[in-house]
Amino acid sequence: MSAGLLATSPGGDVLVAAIVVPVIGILLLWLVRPRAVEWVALAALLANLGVAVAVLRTVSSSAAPVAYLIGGWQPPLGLALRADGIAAVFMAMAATVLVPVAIYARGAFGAPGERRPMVFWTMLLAITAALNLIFCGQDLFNLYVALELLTFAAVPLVSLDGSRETLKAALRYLVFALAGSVLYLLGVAIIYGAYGTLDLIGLASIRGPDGALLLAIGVMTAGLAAKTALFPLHLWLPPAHAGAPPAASAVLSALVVKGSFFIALRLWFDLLPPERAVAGSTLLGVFGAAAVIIGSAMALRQARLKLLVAYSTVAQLGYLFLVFPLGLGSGAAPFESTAWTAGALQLMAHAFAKAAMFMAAGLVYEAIGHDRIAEFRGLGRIAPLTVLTMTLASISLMGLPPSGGFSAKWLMLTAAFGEGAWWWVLVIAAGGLLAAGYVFRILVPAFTPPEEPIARVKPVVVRREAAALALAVIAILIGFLPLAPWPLLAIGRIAAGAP
Amino acid sequence: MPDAALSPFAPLLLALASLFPLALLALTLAAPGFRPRLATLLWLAPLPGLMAAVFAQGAIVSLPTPLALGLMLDRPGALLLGSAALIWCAAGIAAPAWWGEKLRSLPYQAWWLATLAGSMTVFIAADVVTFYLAFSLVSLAGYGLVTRDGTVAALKAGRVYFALAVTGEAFLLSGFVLLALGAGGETRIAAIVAALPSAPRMAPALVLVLLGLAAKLGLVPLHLWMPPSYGAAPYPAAAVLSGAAVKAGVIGLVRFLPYATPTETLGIALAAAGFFSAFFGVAIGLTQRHPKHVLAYSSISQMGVIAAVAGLSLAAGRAAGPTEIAFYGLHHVFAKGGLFLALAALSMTGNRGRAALLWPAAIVALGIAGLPLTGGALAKLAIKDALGSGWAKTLGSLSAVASTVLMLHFLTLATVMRSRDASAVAPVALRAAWWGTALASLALPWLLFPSVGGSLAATVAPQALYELGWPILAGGALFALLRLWRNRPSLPPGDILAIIRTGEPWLARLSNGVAAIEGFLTDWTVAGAVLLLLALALAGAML
Amino acid sequence: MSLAPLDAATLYGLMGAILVGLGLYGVVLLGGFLRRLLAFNLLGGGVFILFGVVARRGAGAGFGGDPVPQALVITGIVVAFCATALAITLIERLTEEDGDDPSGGGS
Amino acid sequence: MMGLVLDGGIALLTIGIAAWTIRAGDDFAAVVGFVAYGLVLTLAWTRLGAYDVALTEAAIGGGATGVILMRAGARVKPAPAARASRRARIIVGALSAAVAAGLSAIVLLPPQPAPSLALEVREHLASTGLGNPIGGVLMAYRAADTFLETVVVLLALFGVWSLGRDAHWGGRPGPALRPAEGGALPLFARVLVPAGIVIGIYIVWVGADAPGGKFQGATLLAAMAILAGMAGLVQAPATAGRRLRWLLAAGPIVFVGIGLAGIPLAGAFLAYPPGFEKPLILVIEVALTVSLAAMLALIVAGPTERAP
Repeated sequence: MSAGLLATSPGGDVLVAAIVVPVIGILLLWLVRPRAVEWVALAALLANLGVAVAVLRTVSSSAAPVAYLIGGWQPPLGLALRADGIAAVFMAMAATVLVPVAIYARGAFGAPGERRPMVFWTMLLAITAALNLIFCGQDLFNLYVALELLTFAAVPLVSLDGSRETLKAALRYLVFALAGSVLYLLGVAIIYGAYGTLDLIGLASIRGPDGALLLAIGVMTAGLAAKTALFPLHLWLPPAHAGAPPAASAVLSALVVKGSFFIALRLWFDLLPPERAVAGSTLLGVFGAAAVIIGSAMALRQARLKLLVAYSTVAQLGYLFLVFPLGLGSGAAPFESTAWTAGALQLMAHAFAKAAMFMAAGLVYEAIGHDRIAEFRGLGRIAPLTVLTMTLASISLMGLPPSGGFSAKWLMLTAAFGEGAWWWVLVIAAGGLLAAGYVFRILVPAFTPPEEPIARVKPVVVRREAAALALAVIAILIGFLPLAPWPLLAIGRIAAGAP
Repeated sequence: MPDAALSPFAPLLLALASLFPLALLALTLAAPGFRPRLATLLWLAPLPGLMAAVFAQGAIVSLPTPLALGLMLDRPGALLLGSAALIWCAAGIAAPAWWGEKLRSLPYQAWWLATLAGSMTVFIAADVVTFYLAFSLVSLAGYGLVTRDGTVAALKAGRVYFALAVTGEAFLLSGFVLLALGAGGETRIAAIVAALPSAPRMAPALVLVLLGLAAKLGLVPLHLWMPPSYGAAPYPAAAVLSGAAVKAGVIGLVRFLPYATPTETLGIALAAAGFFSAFFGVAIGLTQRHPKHVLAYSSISQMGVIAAVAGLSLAAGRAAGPTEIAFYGLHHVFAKGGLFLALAALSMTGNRGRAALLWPAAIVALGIAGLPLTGGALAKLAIKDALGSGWAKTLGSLSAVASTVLMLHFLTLATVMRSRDASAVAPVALRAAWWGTALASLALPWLLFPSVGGSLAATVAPQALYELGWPILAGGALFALLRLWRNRPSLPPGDILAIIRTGEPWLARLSNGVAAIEGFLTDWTVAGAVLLLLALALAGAML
Repeated sequence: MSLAPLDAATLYGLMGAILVGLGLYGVVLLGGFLRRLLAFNLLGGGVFILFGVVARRGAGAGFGGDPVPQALVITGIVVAFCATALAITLIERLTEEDGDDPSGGGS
Repeated sequence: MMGLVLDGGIALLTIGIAAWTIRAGDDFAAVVGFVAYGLVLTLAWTRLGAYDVALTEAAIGGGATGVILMRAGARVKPAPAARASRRARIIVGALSAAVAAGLSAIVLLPPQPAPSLALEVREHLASTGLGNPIGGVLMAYRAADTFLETVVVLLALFGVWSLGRDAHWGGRPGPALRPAEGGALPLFARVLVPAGIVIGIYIVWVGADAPGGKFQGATLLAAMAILAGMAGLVQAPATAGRRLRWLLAAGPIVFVGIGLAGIPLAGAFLAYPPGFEKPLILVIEVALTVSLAAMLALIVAGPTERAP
């Protein structure tokens, strides 16, 4: 595979740091005194943010991907890390989400050193490492290990409360996700058997991919879709995301499901020549459209805030899958297409807005002791900052300007119109209307003055409100980026079938 | 105003028109101690907008990239911005008198200022994103004004309002994206409209935009929200919603139609829809029992006239169209907003001092129908050219007849409005706000008519007096006849809304159906089978 | 591309394919999470065998099989064990939580 | 030809046992079926010439997995025999068969020549100082996989612990067992455990040059620990214990430490300075074996069930 010749780039060590820093954090967590646990986690996440920013800066200033050969071994024998534009952007996004989540979660789980805080911080750092590896991993099996690490870290978060419902949700999640992993691994076996390499760049250079690659990608995508909870493979998501503690739900909904989605994105955009992807990508788009409509309609029905937000995730993930037909059908280089940027923006805007939303939902629960939407009247008086957070996050979720959600919607509509694909326009528009509907159901009672003073169970901690608000504000600020494809997102992409 | 005279502060003024209400909003959010003071100072908030309208015509503000947001002010924009600012100002004076202590609370101030910010910005937006932002802001924040009373009826009206607002926005957004795409990704409105004639898919883009604007203007059948909302909204809120907020739709007609290029089919279709609304609004308005609802139907009718004029101008490629529309809209701002303030004053007034409220109301109301020598007469004259001399002119005159009937119906209902307390007198601020607005509706069109190319001499010519006068007389006669019809039907506000509401159980069934599908699909075996199916289908699809 | 020779690799390859089919059938259709987990492990065994077949066919350079897929399988088996242990512990906890059936047939 | 018949027999037997495991009426029978499946699968692996994998399958895939499944089979009440509808069976059966058929087609139509990295592995093996090519892959070429896998095992252990009750956090896993007086098990354990430990260490040691290695050795060591625990010879340690935590962390710390030292000394993360490859790899293997043995034993022991 001479085409795959890579070299470690100057400054490539940061990629190693992206993996090693959170892992060292995990080891330290269990060795330091209980009182230091939260600080170790916070320090690791801050360091991770620094690393991610460094990667982003290197990629954007050199306009070239950062690569690293682990152990100095050249793929396909060895393993490489490689951060291209989109990987660098997503690493920075994830790292940025994680810090406010950590600030929010500090002290939320009882005394440090007890079961819940120890598990939470461990799993949070494990998710950090796994995501970083997923974003810059280049080897399909290496990605498999990262994917499993992600799942094993996510499942204990779901059942952190230890209640019967959450244990059951965690089990459903785990076993369904495992079924997805096995399908992915099956694809890995097929690919190695056919090409003797698992390296993405090496695989992309295969000319005229034959049946094996197509078959493998099909099977792997199905597995990844199960892990991403693409409708109708979402049976595990609402109970799991609604049952986990809010800080955990924030990470699960904002980041964890995006991990498997990202690998699917790599497979389709890096390995498949667009002309071979038409039928399959349309199929994914149809499932995504169903997710948008049915997920939103289900969100409209929910009586409890956390379930509503969880169903909103099902719907918002649906938009991500519209990237496949829109990005691969544009005729342009897929990752210079409008849809590619739209998808990336949607992923990021949803990450920030949804994390903020779940965190706000947790604060609401603490403030009034429940999350029944029908009894939200007067919430604005009790927790104004939290209601503000929900409002800002909602603006992005329903795609009003200025917000990341709006920019994503704008670009997605641009892509759909540009390809004359009116049916996707209808889906996007209908999804926006339904989203406005479910957001309306939360915000209206929250803004309506109460008939009698609403009982406050517990005062809300301003630090935690501020952490949630910060995320919502970022979701809004993304809306100020230009409404055009970002060159940054096209840096270092490898075109399938190209030499 | 020529550009040479443009003050260097003009762009700043323009930015302030939009930012000052937002700054006050931030202030009331952050500083509860300031709220009692702000309650009496709300009338100040639109003043930068007013000043911009007077002094900043021709100004441009463009923020540096990557923030591709921009502001600009032209003559039609200035007409609408200035009049809207004035009605906001008058309503801001009336609001403390109407709401009293309540106005010191955050929700009242926040919704008011947010709606105001959107209302000001929409007239000066230079690009589609800013326009959409302002349009959404004025629409969605308006929800808070509609439902301010918190009654069941208000919340119900609010739901309809919200549903149609977001539907309209969905149309508008799709249209904007298509427009921008046609202009090669350009988002500046001027560039988009310049590129329109040669743009592919111009017709669908404009249809989508017009549907979005129609929902705001209340063109039939997207008018459903307007009567219940104005009915439920407290008077000061109804004044700004009907006077200022609706004009977001008017500025849309001004901005996005390519008047320079005759566009027959679309223009005629728009005109037809407009005329239909103009007569439909009057017909249903006559069945209403509350003056607020009558005013709402009058708005539907008047916005129909504006849409008709826009359509005719578009069909004929008349470059003067936008200015005429804006001028007509300017009069409607004062007339409609003012009449809501009059109703507020009347409802707080017992037996004394009613005439001083009612007589101006009569003049302003008939001004809407074009009563000679009023500001309304000038508005009608401004659109005379657009209506031309054929069937459109006839329809225009007939709509004036219809408006006369409706306004007389309104006045009969308004005379009955009174406070239960026979000795009550409306607060002076409230009365002053109404009188001021009435004066503006009469006088300002006279002041501004020459600047939009009208000739004041022609307005008092016998020909003009005849053309404007006969519909009023005919309307009066018709109204007298109508009064003989004892058992006139009475329709609920929102007319066909009642029919649509009968579909609600069906909607519930649909929702239950979705839940049933969801229940089926989240079964383990079904989901597992789908997983296998997806794997096979994806693999198969690619082979 | 021609038909594979009938040798041990092909035989075990077909076995692996059938094991995958059986495992998928079990994971999807069986009620009760313990049984689904068993099926998952059967399925995993089949996938690993397919790796083994690939390794066998890639024999060369004096090795009885391509060492890379064999190494992948070793890693995979350990990961699968971890997954099974985690799931089993969850199932046991659920049993403990309530007397009745934790694996909640099918739902 | 004889070999082929044997292979066919093993394949048929494996499929039969798998089918039986799926169809088995009660959970415990299914678990027994699965353990048998692990055994025949081990045979298949030896027939495929993959002795390292066979060892791993026997130790972990069949062995350790079997133990926890047996434990669960004994604890978990059998699920009510909720048989899927006939229609569901037909549909899912057809879909699964289609997948199997697709895979069979791939198996029957391999690319020629079969792609392989064997040559590359051989080419660079000398520079790792190892004789076992699989050890070379796991500890040099794909060392990052192995490193992450260790983290995965550690995470799985923490995941298992996370399922204990709050009151038991930091306590000991499993029920308290008193050393049984007399009986066969303690005696058996007393004899077997030292032997097992010796064999386990041997497996790790030879792993550098012959089939074997840390995972297999660690599993055997873990099995000995479990056996000793079941016999009541040793107490499961308190999970809050500092020494235990250092024991668990030692392997990953040594691994990541040597890996990071590679950046200045050998030019890359997880690269070994020339001439020191084999000793460094052995140091990592030993440290990992100790930690992995502890991890695996504790995973099998389950969540904490006794207050600290």
